[in-house]
Amino acid sequence: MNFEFEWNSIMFLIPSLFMFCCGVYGFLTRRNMIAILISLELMLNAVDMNFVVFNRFLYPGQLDGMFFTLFAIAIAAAETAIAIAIIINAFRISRDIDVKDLSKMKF
Amino acid sequence: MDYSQFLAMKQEIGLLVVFLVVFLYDVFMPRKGVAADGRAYVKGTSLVAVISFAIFTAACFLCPCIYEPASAFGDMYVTTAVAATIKNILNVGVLIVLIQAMRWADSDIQVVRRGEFYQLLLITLFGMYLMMSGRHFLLFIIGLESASLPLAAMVALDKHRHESTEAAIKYILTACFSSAIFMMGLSFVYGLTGSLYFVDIASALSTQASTGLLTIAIGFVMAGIGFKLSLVPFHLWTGDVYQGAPTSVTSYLSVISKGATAFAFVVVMVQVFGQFYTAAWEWMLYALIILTITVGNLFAIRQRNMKRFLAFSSVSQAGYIMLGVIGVNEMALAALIFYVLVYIFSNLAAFGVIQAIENKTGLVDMDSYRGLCRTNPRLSFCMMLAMFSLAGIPPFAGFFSKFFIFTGALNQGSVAMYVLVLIALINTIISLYYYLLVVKAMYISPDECKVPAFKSATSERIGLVITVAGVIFLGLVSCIYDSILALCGVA
Amino acid sequence: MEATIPVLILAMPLLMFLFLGLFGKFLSPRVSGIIGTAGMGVVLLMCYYTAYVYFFSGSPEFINAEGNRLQAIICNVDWLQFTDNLIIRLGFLLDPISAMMLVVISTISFMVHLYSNGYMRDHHGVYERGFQRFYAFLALFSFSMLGLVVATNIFQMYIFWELVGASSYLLIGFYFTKPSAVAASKKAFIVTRFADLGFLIGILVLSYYTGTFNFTDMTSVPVAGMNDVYAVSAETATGVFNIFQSKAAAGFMGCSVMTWALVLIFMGGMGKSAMMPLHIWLPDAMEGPTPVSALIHAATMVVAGVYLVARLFPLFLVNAEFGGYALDVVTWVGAITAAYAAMVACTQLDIKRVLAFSTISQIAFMMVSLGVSREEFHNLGYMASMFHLFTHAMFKALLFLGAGALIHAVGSNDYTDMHGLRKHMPITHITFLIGCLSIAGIIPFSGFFSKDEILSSCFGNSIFAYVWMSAVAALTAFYMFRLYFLIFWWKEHKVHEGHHAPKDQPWTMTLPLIILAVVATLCGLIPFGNYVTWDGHPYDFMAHFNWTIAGISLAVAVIAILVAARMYKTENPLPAKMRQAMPRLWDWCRNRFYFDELYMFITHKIIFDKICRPIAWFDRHIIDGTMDGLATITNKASYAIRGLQSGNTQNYVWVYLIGALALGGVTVAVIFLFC
Amino acid sequence: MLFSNILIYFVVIPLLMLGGLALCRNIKQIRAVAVVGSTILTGLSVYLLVDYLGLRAAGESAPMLYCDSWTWFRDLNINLSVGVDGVSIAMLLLSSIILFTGSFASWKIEQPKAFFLWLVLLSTGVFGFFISVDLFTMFMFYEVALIPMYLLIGVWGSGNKNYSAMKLTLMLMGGSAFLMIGLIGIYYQSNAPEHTWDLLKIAEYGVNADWQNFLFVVTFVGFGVLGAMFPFHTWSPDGHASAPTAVSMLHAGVLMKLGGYGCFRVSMYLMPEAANELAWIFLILTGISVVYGAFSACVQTDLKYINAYSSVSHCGLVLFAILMLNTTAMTGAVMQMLSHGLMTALFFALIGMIYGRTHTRDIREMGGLMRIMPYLSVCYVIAGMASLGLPGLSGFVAEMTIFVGSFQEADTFHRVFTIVACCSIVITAVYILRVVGKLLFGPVQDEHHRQLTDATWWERLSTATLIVCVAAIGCFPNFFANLIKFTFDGAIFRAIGLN
Repeated sequence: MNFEFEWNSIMFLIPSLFMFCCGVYGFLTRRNMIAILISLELMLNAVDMNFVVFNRFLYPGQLDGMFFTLFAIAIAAAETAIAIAIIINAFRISRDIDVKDLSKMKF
Repeated sequence: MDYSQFLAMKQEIGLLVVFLVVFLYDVFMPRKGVAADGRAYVKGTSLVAVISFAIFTAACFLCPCIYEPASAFGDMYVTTAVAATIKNILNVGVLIVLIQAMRWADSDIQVVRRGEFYQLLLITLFGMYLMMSGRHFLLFIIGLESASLPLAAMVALDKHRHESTEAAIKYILTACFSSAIFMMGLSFVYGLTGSLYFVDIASALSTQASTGLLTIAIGFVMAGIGFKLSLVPFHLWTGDVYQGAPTSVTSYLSVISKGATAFAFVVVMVQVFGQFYTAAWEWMLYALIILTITVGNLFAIRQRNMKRFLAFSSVSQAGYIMLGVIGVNEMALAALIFYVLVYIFSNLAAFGVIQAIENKTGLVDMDSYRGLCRTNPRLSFCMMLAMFSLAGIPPFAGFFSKFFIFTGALNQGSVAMYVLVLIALINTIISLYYYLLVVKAMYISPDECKVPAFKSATSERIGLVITVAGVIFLGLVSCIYDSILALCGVA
Repeated sequence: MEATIPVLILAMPLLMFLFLGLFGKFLSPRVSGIIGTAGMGVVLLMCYYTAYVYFFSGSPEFINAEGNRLQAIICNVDWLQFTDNLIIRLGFLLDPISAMMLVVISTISFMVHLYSNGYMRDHHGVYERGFQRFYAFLALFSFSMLGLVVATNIFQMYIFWELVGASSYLLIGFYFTKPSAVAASKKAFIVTRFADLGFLIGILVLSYYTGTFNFTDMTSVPVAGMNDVYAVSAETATGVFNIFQSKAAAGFMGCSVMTWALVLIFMGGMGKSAMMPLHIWLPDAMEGPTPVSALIHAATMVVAGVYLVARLFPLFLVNAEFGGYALDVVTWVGAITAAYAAMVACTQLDIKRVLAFSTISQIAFMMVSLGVSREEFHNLGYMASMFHLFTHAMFKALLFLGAGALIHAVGSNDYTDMHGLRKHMPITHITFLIGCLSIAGIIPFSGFFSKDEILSSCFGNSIFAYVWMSAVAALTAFYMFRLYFLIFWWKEHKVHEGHHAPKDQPWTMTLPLIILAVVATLCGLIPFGNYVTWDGHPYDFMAHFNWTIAGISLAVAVIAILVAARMYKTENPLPAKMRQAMPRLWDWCRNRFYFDELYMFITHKIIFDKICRPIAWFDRHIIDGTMDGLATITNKASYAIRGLQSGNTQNYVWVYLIGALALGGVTVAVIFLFC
Repeated sequence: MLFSNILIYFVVIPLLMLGGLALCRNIKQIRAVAVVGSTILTGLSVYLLVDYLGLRAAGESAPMLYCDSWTWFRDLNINLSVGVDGVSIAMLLLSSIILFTGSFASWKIEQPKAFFLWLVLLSTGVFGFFISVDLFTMFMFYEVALIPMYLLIGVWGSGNKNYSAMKLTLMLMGGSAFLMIGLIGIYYQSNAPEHTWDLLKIAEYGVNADWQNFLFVVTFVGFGVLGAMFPFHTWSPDGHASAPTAVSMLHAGVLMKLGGYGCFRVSMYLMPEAANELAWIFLILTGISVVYGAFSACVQTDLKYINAYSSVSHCGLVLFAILMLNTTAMTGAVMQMLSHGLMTALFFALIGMIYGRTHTRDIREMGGLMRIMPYLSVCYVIAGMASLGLPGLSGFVAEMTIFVGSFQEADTFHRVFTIVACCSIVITAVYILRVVGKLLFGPVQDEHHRQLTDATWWERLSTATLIVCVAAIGCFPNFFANLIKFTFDGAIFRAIGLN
């Protein structure tokens, strides 16, 4: 079976891919850890979008993608929560949330 | 909804019970103990955790019903005899980790937080259970995440230490990134097949030609799981996190998390991509194995911090474990399970010694181990056995596990596999080199030892005795491997 | 013949070696000397008995109805079985030459044992350190040499060949604190070892094609109706030749394989018998105690090469008959060596070295004699060679023991420290003179007869050989009498006056001299041809005696002696003038034609510096370096990729991302490109 | 029953010794355990030898006797199978004698308990290797024997010991990496009806012809590393130089024989066709080993280096002979193993004893030791004579058997290499006499050496035992040759028409 995107799905997939790439870009370039977390959210949301779009346009009869998305959102929230907690702890210790400064352990 | 299907998840439920016992005990017991900084804590949490988990472990071993294949939630959850065995094996490992961690958890700094340590640990174990038994990617993801997110908190448990926090941040950020990539891959798989059930994906894939997108998706999925296994190049967090995390957490991370993920990896690869498209993912894995073993070894050579050293050793060990996956046969699978079992014991023996010394003196440098055999001959003996076992020296268990995994891998009989095994074997020489470095530091260095002679705590001793016994007897007592192989043959 | 006595002949010296070697230090030197001598005396008697039985009993196992002497294997034990046919046996072969050698060895050995009782003490009668050890080694040597001559197969011979080499090594290096002695012993062993390599390869070739080690299978036919009794037969040797022809017709480098085998075996003989160019060890071997030189390096061991060729003589002969060069090689090597050694002997200062070169020259005579021996002259050369071996053993041992007495008395090897000793040491003087006359070939001393036979056989072969060898014989007479006059005449030495004046040595030393002098005088009269010929068929020498040749050689010898007398009897400037007349020749002779320097160059400059050192360097730096290099590369690689683990989370993620993309991407690319 | 088989005691006794040593409280007890244990082992191997010869004389014609098998890993078909033939018995005898003498040679070692523990563990591996006929078990014991080496050299060694110990261990492990892949390959590629590790069964059915060449090469290289085959020999000089006396003895005397034995027992025995086809490659390498080792030894100045290179040369001869693929040469190879084992052990024992007194191994700094320690010096001369192949001592018979056997291969290639190998007897003489001349003879170099004492009783016992053994082989070679020969005359080689 060839994987043919319908135009509609493409309309949504391109932004999601773009979002994902933006997220990756942000993740790789931003130095503030909060900003990195935001980029991460972008990536996860892009994934969510993908699932929803595939579900909606390709497999409209099921809800797998939708449910996955719901859980993914929850997971993303959990990730962020834990990450923020740790970042706060890091801030307490070193008064700094620049990711570049967290490179004491290397090689 | 038929709630009786929860009964299929006997081990998970048992684990939850243990969790609840620990949780409730820790929350509701009166705080009678007073820590050095004046904060109150509940006495006996460690003991409760260890004993309840020990009972659980023993029950799982003894109860025959858990080996029966069962499924729940419309086959999202499937358990088999093999999965039950793997879980039992992990339970044993966790039990040892818990015993070894008691001393640390009861220390003045940690005592007020130890409840969280046990709870988080049990939750991650629960996540791993789900990961291994999940036959639907949703359940798999939930398992994976609940196995990895609490770990970040555990890594950060030593919250006043900079390294601990740094490690936690590195871990959580890369873990999140990896899960994003993983889910991205999954979304493509979903888009291509229309299902997240393993079985359905496999059957859908078997009817369509391969596409670039699918290959990339498989790559992403592999990267996501490879992250947990710390396969190169997804391993970079490993060294830092192992080094920074509290040692008990590191030991947990290095054996349990790795063992569980390895099994999950087999399930995903074999069940989802196994029927079809073998060539692609096997070649990917082929490359990953070579990279993992080699790079892991190369990094391990130069490490002076014992935890970081073991981190890279565990990277390369992961490569060996993957040899059991690439073999794709029951013998290889049995070898993999056996390898994980032996690896748990060997690595925990090493971590047991490291913890004993760190708890006493705070030293984790290889240099401070110089001349250890003169001050602490027993500890150094345990360490040496662990190193020999990890290096695969007979008559210790590591030799057998390594031999069997190679035997399993070569079962396929292709030239490529011979080449792969040869590369792996040549790498064992490098690994032997760095394992011997530790032995050399302990036994051969003429220097005065920085670690004074001391008596380790009872819990540490128990842990070491168990692990050393395992290191010695797991291989020699053939029925262990035979029964694993028999199980895999059935499955 | 019963095997008891032959076995005892070998067992006695061996047991003595073990006894003296292990327990010698618990015995006093005197006792061990007596035990050693007495033991050797018993061996002597047994050897005489055996030889007597062999030659004179007339038993059918030793002599057949036609009067041909036979080869009898008295006993033979399997020692090491290689294949079904190739078996090393240790046995006792009795035939004319081995019986003769038993006599020679036991006689000289006994004399030396006796003599050493006196020699190995200082002037105050104090025994030298290691006296017991000395006797142990002598016993070991006697054992090995006896084993060598009675060998039933070529491998047994090789075994004892090596053993005599080792005992020679031990005895040369007896004074092991003296660096020169150590060096000499090492040199002797290594040079002969090198020759033995040829011998070994020769054995391998020979045994591979013939499928046997046994001498009797190669050179003799079994005598009908008798066990282990054989008669030498050219047919068997021809059979061997034919085997070679059929199995290895091609040959190698222009010579047939059989020739190669024989030449290689002869190479072993060249080493042991100090033929040029493998002679360099023998002069140095004089570092050993003089009795040892007499026993090993004059009378017995050094003739082993001659004995070896004689042992395999039928093969050599057949080879020569069919156009092989093996026997010619023997002749040429012998002839060149004889002349060379004689020339060198004329210029040496050290009396033992003169004797050593004389030994080389005389052994070369024997070689030449074997080499020129041909069927058409009734193989006179073979008989002559054996005869000369016999007489030479006696008179050369006599000369060496005499030299030993002189050295012991004077305390130096150098004749310049001697001069004019005839009055101080009359017994030594007379016996030495007898030795000199004998070697010079003056009638009626033994040397005359044997040398005359050699020259006769040379004459039979070619006039050139005859002239050449006669010239060498003249030189022999000259240098021996040069030595004699320089020691006993020339001028009176001042040092020799007073309390420490040299005098005749105790009876233990003079008695052997006298006995040997008597033997050396008389043994020429033995009708040797009746006893020892190549095929056992008696040969009446006197019937073929050529008076012309005898006369000429006698005349030549006398002239040479007169020349020597003129030059050296009294102090005169003639020798110096001669030296100045031929400076180049004199230098070369004096320096032994620079052979030692050549060997030094080859061993040190080429083998050590150009082979060993580079190999050792190669091993340490290239091979070992490669292994170390692998380790270094691993380490370097480890260092090189450490940047991957930069500690920066974002870098980790970068790597992760690239890895994940590459994993899929590369696979896609590969599939796209190749599938 | 496990314990009804005599062979199993070769492993059980060392294990009991390990237990006994662990309980020891003082040096006397340790020595007692070591001496009693190794004496029992020696006695056992002598008994086995006699009993074996009796059985053979009674007409037993099975390739291996005392065979027994106990299931270990059922599904992988791994058994604890034991069985011996003449070759293994010779090796067992050698090992036990060297363990016995080694115990005496380390009479005064520091930290005796740990030392003997490791030493006995090492010999457990050695004995286990020689009695096994199951590839897995064999390999396991093989590796058991290797690793104690690291600590024995590292802790008790001298000189550049860290480097040497590491190099030795890694190189040998490198060898065993090749070996492992070879053994697993044999397991899968044998023509036996089911996958098996059993040597005899694999030999009976043969190995898949397509795979033989590959498997032959890897196993031969794997064992060849331990057999010090050029160019994988460089662990040997450094390793031996740094090792303590008893370890050098055991290592050069026994462990290097594991290589030769393995080459024969696994590579040649199981894959004769490949051996026939590829022997030439290794013949070249081993031929180089023989002369190369000898030449290298000529210019060394460290006693142990000299001996190590000489071992390279002699062990090269072992492999060289094995590759000739005929009964005589292979018999010679085993005799050379015996001979080299004993005489090199003797050498190392003596070097250790001399070093213990003079504290130097540099021959330039010593001289005239014959006057100072006559007993040791005489023993050294005897060892040297054995090494350069003096008749009456073991070296001669072994080398001659090899040369005669090799010369039976009539083509030019074999001839040339045989002659090259023969040349080693001259070079050997050169370096042996060089050492003897410099070290023992000549004037005393260092006046301090004059105060040194000669051998003590345990040193005398140790060296005398070895000398007696060397002389026994040298004087009664046929006894040993017949013991060994049967294996090579055995049915397997004949069946494929190689013999």
